[in-house]
Amino acid sequence: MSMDAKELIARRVALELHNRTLVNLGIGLPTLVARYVPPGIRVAFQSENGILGFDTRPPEGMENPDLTDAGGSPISALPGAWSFDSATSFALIRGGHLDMTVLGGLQVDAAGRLANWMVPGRMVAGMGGAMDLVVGARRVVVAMQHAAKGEPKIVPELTLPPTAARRITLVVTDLAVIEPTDEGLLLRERAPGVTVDQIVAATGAQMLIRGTVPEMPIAPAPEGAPG
Amino acid sequence: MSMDAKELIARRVALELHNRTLVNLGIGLPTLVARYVPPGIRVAFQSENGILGFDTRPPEGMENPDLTDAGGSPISALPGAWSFDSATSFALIRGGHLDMTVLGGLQVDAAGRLANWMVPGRMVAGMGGAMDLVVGARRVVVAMQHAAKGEPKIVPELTLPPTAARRITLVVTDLAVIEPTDEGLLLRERAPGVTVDQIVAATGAQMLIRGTVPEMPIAPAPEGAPG
Amino acid sequence: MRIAINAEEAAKLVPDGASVMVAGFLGVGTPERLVEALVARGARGLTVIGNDTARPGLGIGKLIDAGCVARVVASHIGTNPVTQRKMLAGEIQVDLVPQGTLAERIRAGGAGLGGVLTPTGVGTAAADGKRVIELDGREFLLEPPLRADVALLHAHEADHFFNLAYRLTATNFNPVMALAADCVIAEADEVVPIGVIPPDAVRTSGILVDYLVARGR
Amino acid sequence: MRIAINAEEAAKLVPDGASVMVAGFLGVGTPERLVEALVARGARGLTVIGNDTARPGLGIGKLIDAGCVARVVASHIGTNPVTQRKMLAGEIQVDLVPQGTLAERIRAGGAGLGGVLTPTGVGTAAADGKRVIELDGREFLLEPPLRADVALLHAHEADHFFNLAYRLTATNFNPVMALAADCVIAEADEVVPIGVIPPDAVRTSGILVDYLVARGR
Repeated sequence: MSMDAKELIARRVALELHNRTLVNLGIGLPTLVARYVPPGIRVAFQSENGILGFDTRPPEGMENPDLTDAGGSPISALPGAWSFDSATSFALIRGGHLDMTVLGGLQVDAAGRLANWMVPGRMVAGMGGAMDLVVGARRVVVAMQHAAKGEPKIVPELTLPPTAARRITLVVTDLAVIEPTDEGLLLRERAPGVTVDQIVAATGAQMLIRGTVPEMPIAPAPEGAPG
Repeated sequence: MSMDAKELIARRVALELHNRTLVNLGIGLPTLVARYVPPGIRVAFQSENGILGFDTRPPEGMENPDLTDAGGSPISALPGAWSFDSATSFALIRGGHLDMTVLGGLQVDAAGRLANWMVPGRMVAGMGGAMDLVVGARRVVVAMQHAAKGEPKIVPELTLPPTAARRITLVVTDLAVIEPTDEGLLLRERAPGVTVDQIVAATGAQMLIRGTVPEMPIAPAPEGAPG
Repeated sequence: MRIAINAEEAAKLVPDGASVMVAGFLGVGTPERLVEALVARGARGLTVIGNDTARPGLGIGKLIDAGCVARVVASHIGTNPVTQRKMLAGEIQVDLVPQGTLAERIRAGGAGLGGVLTPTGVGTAAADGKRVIELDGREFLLEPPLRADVALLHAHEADHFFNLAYRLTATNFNPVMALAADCVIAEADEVVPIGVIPPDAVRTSGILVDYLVARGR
Repeated sequence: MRIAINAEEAAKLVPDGASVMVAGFLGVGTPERLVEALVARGARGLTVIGNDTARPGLGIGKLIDAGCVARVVASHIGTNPVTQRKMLAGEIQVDLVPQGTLAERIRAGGAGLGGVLTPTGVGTAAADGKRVIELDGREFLLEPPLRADVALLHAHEADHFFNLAYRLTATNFNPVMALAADCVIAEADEVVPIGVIPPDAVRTSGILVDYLVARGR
C-alpha cells in the first residue's frame, strides 16, 4: 500500500464520521476527508459560506458563479441541499448543530488547545470561521502533519495565538492519533509502520501511553480510486 | 358630516402615513387606519406574525388557513408581499425599520409615556408585541378615545404599568391631537366642533396651548364609502 | 430516504414534565395532530413555550384544556380565557415575555449565544429581576437564551430527507424553534420527494429534524 | 413601480469617507458593477465592512487595488496579498473579526439589539479590549452591533418593488446587511415584474431597498 501522508490522515479522520450528522471540513487537507466517507455512513457537509449538502466540483462548463465552497471554488449541490445566509450558517456552527469539524493545525498543546490562525511576524490572514468552528462544533478533529520542517507541532504549551480556549477532541497526524484528556495527551493509535518511540521523538509534549498502542485503522479508498 | 369617534381618529391618523414606508397597525381601532390611506400615499403594512404587504380579508371561501393577521383573522396579500419568521419580524420592529406604529392606549401621561398592556387586578393578557413596537418604531402614534367612562386617559403620571420608557410621538383622540414635547403635552389640534375648553376639561394632565388651536384635518373617505 | 412515525409514537417521545416549544401564532403554524396526540396520551406537567395559547380547542389551547400544561412561557394569553382562569387558580404558571424578546431568546438558544441584549422592556415590568447592561449610554435588558427538550413544528411541505418549507404567516416561530430543542418533531401538510423543495426554498434542513409525523390515513 | 438608477449615479450616493457594507464571500454575492462604479468615481477613504477582500481584481479587491479603502472590517484577508501589503505599509487599517461574530454583529445592528454575547473568541486575541460577561459560569464576549452608512447588495432577482431573492451561496451576508445600513443599494442579475418572486421566496423586502441599479445596456 502506498499513500501519502495527507491521504492517510484523511482516511483515518473519515472513520470519525457519524451517520446522519452535520460536518464542516476546513480548507486544505480536511477537504480530502469527503472522498473517504465509509460505506453505510451518510453525512451532510456544511460549507460556512452558506450551503449544507454540497457536492464536488461539477464538470467543466457547468459551474455556477453563485455556488462555491468556502475557498471560492465551484461546487455542486446534492438533492436535498439547503442554502442559507451567513448569520444562519454560524447559528448552525456556534449553536452546537455540527457533530464535527475537521480543521488544519499549526500547534496543539498538552492542554489540547489549538492554534491554527496566526503566526506573529508572518503575513496575517485572519481567523475566518475557525474560532466559531472550534467553539461551536461538538467534536473538533485536528488533521495535520505531525511535524513541520522537523519541528514538533504538538507542544507543551502553545507559542502561537490560540484559536479558542476550548480543548479539542482529537488530533490525527501522519504518525499518530492523539486524544487530549483530563490527564493529558493520550496516544491512541500509531500510523502503519510507525513505532511509539518514533512518535515520542517527533512530539514536543509529554504523552500518556497506556499498554500497547494499536495501529490506526483507515477508511477504505472509494471504488475506482487507486490505492 | 356624520362619523363616529373611531372613524374620526382613524382618518386623522391616516394623515400621518408617509409615502413608501413600513407601518404596523395594532389590533382594534388602529386597524381602521388602513381604510383611509390618502391618495398618492403608498405604505406597506406589516403584521407582526410575519407578513409585509397584506391586504384585507379575502372573499368567503378564499381564506387560507396559513395567512392571517396578528389577531388571527384571515387576510390576503398584495402582489410583492413578503412573509418571514418571528425573529425577522421583530428585527424589523426593534431595528427601527418601521416608520410608524399605531397602537391603542389605556393611558398617556404628561411625560408622553404610554400604558396599554395591563390593568392590575384585571385579567392579564400579556404584552404581545406592544413593548417591542413602542421601543422600535420611529414614530409611535396612540389612537384612543380621549376618556374612558368619563375618566381622563391623559393623566399627569401613569397609574398603570408602562409599555415602554420611551416618549411616544403623537396622541390622536376623538377630541384632540396632542404631541408630547420636551416642555410637556402640546395641544396641536381639536376635533371638528370641539372647543379647547372642552378638551382641557376632559384631560387629566396639564397641556401647553400656543395661540389658536386649529381644527384637525382628516383623510378623505375612500370612494364608494359612505361619509 | 427516512421513515416517518405516526403521531401516537411521536407523543411518546415527549415525556411528562418536559419543556416543549410549540410553534404557531394563534394556532396558525401549530402542528395540530401532534398536539392532539399529546392530549390523547394524557401528557402531564409540560412547560410549553410558544407565542400564545391560542383559543380553547385550538393549537396550544387543546393542551391547556386537557390539563397537560404546568407552565407557559408566552407573549400573550389574552385570547384564551381558560389559560387565564387556570393561571388565577394557580394551576398554571405563566411567564409573559415580549414577543420580540421571546423570538430572539429562542434564536439565541439555537445559535449558541449567551443571551439577548434588547432595549425592549427597559423601565417596565418586563425588566423585573433582569440584569441591565448599559452600552454607549443606552440601557438594555440581558435576556437569557431559551431552549427546550422538544420542539413541535408545522411545515407546509416536508421532503423525504425531512427538509421543511413553511407557508406565509404559518412560518412564525417554526424556523427558530427548529434550532433550539434537543429533539425536533415536525408534521407537514404535504410530503414530497427529495429535490422538490429547492435549496433556496428549504427553511429548515432535514438534518435538524429528528422525526417527521406521517400523514393521517 | 419604482425607477432604477445607473451604477454611476449609485456611486455618487457613497461619499468619500463613508462606511460601506459590501456583501459577498470571496466575491460571490458581491455587486461587481457597483464596486466598479465606485472605483470609476475615484472614491476615497472608505471603511469597508465585508467577510473578506476577495482577490486582486475581484469584488472588494477592486476597491483595495484602486486605493478607495482606508479601513477594512473583515474575517479574513488571506486571499488578497494587496490588502496584506497595504496593511503592513500602514495604508489600510484592518480589523479582524471572527466570521460568525461579524455576521451576528451586523444582524444585531439591523435588529436593534445592544450587542452580541458570543463564546467565540474568549481566551484569544479576538477578546482584546472586549468586555467579558459571565453567565451561568460561562464567559461570553460582548461584541458591539455594526451598522454602516451604505450597504451594497447583490441579488439574483429583483422585482419592480425592489424585493430581492438571492441564489445559493451568493446569499451569504446580503440579507443581514440589508437591515444594517442607512442607505441600501442593490444590483440584480435579473429584474422581474412584481409577483414573480412569491412572498415566501422574497428574502429582502423592497421597502428596505433604497436604490436598485439598472441592468447594464
